Amino acid sequence: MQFFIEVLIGGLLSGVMYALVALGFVLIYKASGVFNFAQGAMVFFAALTFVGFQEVLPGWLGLEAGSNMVFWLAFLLAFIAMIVLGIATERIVLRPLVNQPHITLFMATIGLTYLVEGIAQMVWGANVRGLDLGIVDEPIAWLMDNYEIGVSKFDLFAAGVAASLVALLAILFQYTKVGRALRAVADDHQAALSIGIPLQTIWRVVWAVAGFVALVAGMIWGARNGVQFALTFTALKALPVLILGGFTSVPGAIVGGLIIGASEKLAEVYVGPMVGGGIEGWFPYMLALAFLLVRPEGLFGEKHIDRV
Amino acid sequence: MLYREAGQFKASYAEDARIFPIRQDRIGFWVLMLVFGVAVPLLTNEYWLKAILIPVLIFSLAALGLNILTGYAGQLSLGSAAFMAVGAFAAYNFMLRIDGMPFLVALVLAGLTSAAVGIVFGLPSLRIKGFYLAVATLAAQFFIVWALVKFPWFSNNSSSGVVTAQAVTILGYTFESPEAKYVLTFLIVAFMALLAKNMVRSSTGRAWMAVRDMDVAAQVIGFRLMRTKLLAFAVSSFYCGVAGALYAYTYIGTVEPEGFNLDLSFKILFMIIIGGVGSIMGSFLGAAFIVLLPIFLDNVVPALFGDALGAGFVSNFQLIIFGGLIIFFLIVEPHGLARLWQIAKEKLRLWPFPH
Amino acid sequence: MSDARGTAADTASLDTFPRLLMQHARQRPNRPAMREKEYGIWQTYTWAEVADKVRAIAGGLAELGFRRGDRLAVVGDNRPRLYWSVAACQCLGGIPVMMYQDAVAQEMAYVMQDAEIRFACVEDQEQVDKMLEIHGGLPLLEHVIYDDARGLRHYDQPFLHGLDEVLELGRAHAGAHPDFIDREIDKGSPDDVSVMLYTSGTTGKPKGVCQSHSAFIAAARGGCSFDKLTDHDDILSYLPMAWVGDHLFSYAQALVAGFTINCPESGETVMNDLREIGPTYYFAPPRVFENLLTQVMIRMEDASPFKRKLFQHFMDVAKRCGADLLDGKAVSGSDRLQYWLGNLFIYGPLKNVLGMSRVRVAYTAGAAIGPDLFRFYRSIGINLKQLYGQTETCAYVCLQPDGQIKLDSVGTPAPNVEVKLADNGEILVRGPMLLKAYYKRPDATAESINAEGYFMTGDAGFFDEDGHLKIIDRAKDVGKLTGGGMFAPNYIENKLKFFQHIKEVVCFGNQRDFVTAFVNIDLEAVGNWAERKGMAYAGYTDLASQPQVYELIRECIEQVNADLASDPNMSESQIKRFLVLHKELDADDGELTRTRKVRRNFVAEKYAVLIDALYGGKSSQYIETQVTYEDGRSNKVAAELRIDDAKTFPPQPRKAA
Amino acid sequence: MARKIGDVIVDLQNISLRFGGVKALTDISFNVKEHEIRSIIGPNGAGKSSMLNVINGVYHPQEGQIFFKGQLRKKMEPHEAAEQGIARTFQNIALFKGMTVLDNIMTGRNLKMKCNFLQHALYWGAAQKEEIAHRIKVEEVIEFLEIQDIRKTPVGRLPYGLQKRVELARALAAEPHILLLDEPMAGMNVEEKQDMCRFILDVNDHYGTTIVLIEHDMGVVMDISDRVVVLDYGKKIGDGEPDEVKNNPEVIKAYLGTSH
Repeated sequence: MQFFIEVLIGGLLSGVMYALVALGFVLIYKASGVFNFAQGAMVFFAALTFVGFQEVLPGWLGLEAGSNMVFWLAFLLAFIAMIVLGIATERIVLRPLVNQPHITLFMATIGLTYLVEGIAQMVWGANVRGLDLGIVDEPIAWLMDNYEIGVSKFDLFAAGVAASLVALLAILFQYTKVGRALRAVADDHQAALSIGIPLQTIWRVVWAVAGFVALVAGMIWGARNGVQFALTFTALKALPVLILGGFTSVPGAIVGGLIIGASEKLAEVYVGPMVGGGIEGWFPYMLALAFLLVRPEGLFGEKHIDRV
Repeated sequence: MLYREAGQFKASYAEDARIFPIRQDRIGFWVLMLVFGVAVPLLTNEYWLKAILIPVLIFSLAALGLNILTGYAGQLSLGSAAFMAVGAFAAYNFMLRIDGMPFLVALVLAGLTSAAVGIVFGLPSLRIKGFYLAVATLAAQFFIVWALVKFPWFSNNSSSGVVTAQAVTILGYTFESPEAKYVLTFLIVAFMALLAKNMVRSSTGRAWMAVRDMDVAAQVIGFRLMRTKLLAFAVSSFYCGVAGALYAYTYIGTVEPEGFNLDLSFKILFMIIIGGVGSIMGSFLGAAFIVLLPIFLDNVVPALFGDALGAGFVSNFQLIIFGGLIIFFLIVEPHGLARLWQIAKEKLRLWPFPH
Repeated sequence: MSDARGTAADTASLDTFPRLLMQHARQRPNRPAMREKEYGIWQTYTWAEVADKVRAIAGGLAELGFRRGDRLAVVGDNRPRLYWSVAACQCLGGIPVMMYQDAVAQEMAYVMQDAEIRFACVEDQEQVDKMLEIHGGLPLLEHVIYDDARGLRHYDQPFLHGLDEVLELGRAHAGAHPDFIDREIDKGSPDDVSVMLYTSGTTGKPKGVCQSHSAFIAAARGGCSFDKLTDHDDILSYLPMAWVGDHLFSYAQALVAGFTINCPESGETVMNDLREIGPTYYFAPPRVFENLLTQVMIRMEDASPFKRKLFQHFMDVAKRCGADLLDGKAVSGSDRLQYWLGNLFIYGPLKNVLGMSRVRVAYTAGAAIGPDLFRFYRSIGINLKQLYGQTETCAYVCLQPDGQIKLDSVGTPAPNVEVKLADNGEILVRGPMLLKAYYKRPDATAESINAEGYFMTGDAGFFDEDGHLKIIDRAKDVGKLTGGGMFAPNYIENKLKFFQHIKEVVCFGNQRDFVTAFVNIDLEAVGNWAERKGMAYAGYTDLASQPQVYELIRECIEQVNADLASDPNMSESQIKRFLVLHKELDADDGELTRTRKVRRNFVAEKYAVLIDALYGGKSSQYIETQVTYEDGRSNKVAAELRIDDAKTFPPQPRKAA
Repeated sequence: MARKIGDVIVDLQNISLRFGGVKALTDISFNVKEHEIRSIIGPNGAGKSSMLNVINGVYHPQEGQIFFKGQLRKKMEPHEAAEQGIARTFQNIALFKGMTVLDNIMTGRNLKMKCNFLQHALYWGAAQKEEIAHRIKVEEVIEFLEIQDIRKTPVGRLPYGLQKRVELARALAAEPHILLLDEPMAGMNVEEKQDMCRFILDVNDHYGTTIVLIEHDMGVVMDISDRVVVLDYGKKIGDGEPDEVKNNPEVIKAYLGTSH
């Protein structure tokens, strides 16, 4: 029983991290109807940029490596880099393709994935780096002692960060002008345009925010598994989450993430052995797929009828 | 400019519906066939055949498969490589487990196996569209590769699923030399390209395109969505499957499931985007382009910048070029090289007039 | 398409068209006799099929009561089935009477009365409606047969028959009397009238010209041997069947040589169909060649600078040596090379786009053709030649022999044709191709054929040093200026019409002290010119009144004046004043003939007020005119026309060219 | 032979259609007789298109029954409707943009084509014979609608009016018993409208096709229809011969209320 709970919690916590990446997708999709396959690449880019700066800054500014100063500076620079990336994407990729079929934009973001990966590695090199956030990945003693349930501090921390980020975004959407504009855009581009909402500005903002989310996700994932090319696969993790949750729903992303995370871990533990393990690579997809057949629009997505 | 169409009138619908209605095109086509079917194997060296021409042909076939599904039937797939894998391993097992299995039959069976799998993974397309479907096809990509690794039976219990293709023998003749393998590949690919062209220029192809362009209208004039889409998945997977089998048997010889990863699927997608979505010819152009580009870069980049930049540089540079090109083509010429050729041809036909 | 040239049909002994047809059906049953662009492809009919259909139609006509000597009105575009009914009619010893399909009902009524028509074979609903409109006034008209049933399903008049119905009748008839048709064909004699063509004469009512089989066959044979036409040639039949030229080229010559005639899908698609068929033998009136050239130039103007340069360069090369190469004259090696390149990059493609890649012989006639125009086509290697003839001579008097082409002559007398000049310069001709008579007009016949049996063409001209005939003008139009100088309006008008911006000109000057002109601008050419200049205009009338346009026209006129000044007999007929008409001269308003010749006197009367203004020295004149549209509706156009002066030049001796 | 109107061929009884909460059609009954030209008119959003979509199975009404040629029709898919001989055109043109005019029209023949994809792949033989046989039919339609000169043009390049004509051609190629036309003249100039009217009448006259027509241009409707049904906000407010309808007070009210 403990074991089950342990796995479940572990799954849910990693699910939170999927949700974190999925969030990036949802933001961009809501605002610009683009299914941004490059989100994973952005995560990789962000993390790499962050550690990259962490490495070079001391040299440049004569600061003591690993100091908070360096950390926050690197964070800031990485954030700026993400903003630049976001704006550049909007300008170079989205604007020329506006009003193209979604599928075209989707393929464009696949191209973008390659582009971003290439740039990231060309700038910072391809070798794996560690990333230390100062939280050790060890079970929480108290839980361990009293309930014999192993829950990693790190996971808990990650979950915390994710949760607060979601809260932050929720506030942003609810109470800021940009947020309201963004929701308007998400509802209906034309209408939004007609009431004078500057679509392109909105897009830039959104891509920047998505970049920020990617940065946070990247740092956490990076701290967990090391900053390496594999980070780009976080995107592949996030896709089934989106199918479950629906592309247009922030809560959907969260719930979807949790479901996927949990079910994946459970499946790995309980089903995996029967088929030789390593099933989390595809299990989420199968789950999502099965789900699609029942409810094509996802948990929280809204249904639409084609008028003819 | 080179076209002389005056006097090439059509006195029957058969003439009017030819693949190449213009005489000059027919001539050009047969010249190409002779060059690549006869001259090339006689004149080029082993490197060219093994490292460039054979892969180009095989990827053209795979791209053709994806193009049927995505370009003609409008269903985006990110799992082409997986279907190649199915083909490769199916062929291997048919050859392995059935004595005296003729290669060509094994090839067809491989294609059919892949087609069957394709239909299964095509089922979601009845409920979902666009990138939902694309994501669904990722499931195929991951699941199939995983399954091939996990179940030793597929690879006859070899470690990590690596298999070595048996010798290719047809009517007692064994295809060993690169020349022989090239010619075999060439003939098969050419033949299948012809079949594909025939399908897309008759009712089957029109059904696919109708569903692609406007599925509601397609239904209303009597096309059955399910049948049409699943057929597209089946045929597409068949082509990818055969391509996979050839990949194993006439190209690299030793294959492992991991070789057919998502990256390869993307490469094939890039081939049709750059070559031309919805164009048989585009599949070939795209494949040639994507195969040649890295080789080109490998040779040119160091020559330009010296080795100072390190090996990593070139590969990253490749990523950037690939990504950049995709975006470029999607923005500038969504119908790829094939369309560029078409435009050039129109200009030649109207020469010296601009329009 | 095999390029192997077939042999000229062995038809020497055959002296009527039905016999020729049947001979071809025996000799080359499976070669294509006719093609028609229909349902997206070129439906092909072999000689055997054609003969069979013709027999059937003939049978059907007989069944309906068509008798030897009856006349069958034929109205419509160039449709195989109409050509067949012509042949069918001849099989029965009847006389086909071709009428212009764009004629309005009343015009047709006149002809049908004059020719005492009992049977009419028409193309479609449009023509049927005309027939119904005039039917009441034509007691003789018994049967109207239509080819295309579209829209006629609810027409239940008993005298209407679908051609298919007639074919069926014919098949039945053939069952009853198997050898009837053959016997009828045997009864035919070469001196029978084979066809009646109405001359849309520039004066008076049209006259029916009766031509015998022997006349047309003689003319056709002469032409075929002259240009070595064989049964492997292709011609595009797109000019009105009622026009003598079409009857000679698309009917008589086709039946003599056994080549293939190709009928376009419709009037709008002619250019495209021309391009598809790529005829080896082509006829077009000058204006068609002119329009083509205008098209070429306009399209080239949008081409990239590089292409334009290339085009210009090789066009100069062609000007320099193209014509000579065509005439087999000596040309320097470098020029040959350049021309070869030009052919690769420009002429070849150009001919291809125009659909003339395969043209072996091309003719133009009906009006004088501009030297530049003529030179252009010859220089790019199209063997364009001129001929001269009238309805009364089966369009067969003079032909330009290969290799001896002169820009301003119509060539030497054709085989078996005698040509001589009357004292007043009028051209007289004699030969087997002369008309039998004007139908029911012995007076007119007598007037036009003199005692020695020469036909008086009414054209004025002279032979040049090499015995090439040169036409100046209609004999009766040649007048005198009060100054005594000779005034040949057409001569001047043609010179002007050769400018791409000028469509039509009418000059006045007979018994006047100087020459003046009405000008019609070419809406398309000038329109383009205006667009490039960024001028806004609303329709023809507005554009015609623009001062810039007047400038443009003035320049043309002054060039012509300079040219005239250099010709001793013409220097006095330089144009002093002109105006640009507010409407296009139009056949529907009676200002032009159906063949687009100007009805000089009619125009003079209609626009008398303008002429007075021209000579009265006014600088502008108000005018109001009735305009009739194709669909018969009509409307008033009014305008205040500007009148301008043009610079004239002192006479000067022609400089040695 | 003058066209004579036959018995009821389509009979809709108490049809109601909802999208979620939205009521598109409420308790509508009307019928179509063989060979007639039947018009549906009404202000925008009156549910005219939904009506057609119900007839050819794109939408499935929650309530009501449809009798087709006498027998009750259970829920059926659009392609089944097509098999029953119902063809249609759409309000906003639904041509296959990626194909030529010819191919678009050829798709109209698909139900009559019997070859399978393997025969197509091999082409020479059965498939080619079939293609040609149907090409001949299609060419007749092309001639009928006078679009010969655009045969090989990709439909995307055509002006709006011609696209509408091509769409009609595609529907005709199926040789339908019933032809549903959704605003065939919307956005056309006077000339194009005249042509389209002529074609519609010709079709009805020449092939005896039953035609159900949605059109805004009252003049046209009153001229060419045998009977007219008027919808307003998903309800039927008038039905009958043009003249009756014209003088129906409710109809007048509805129309005065809108910009028609």
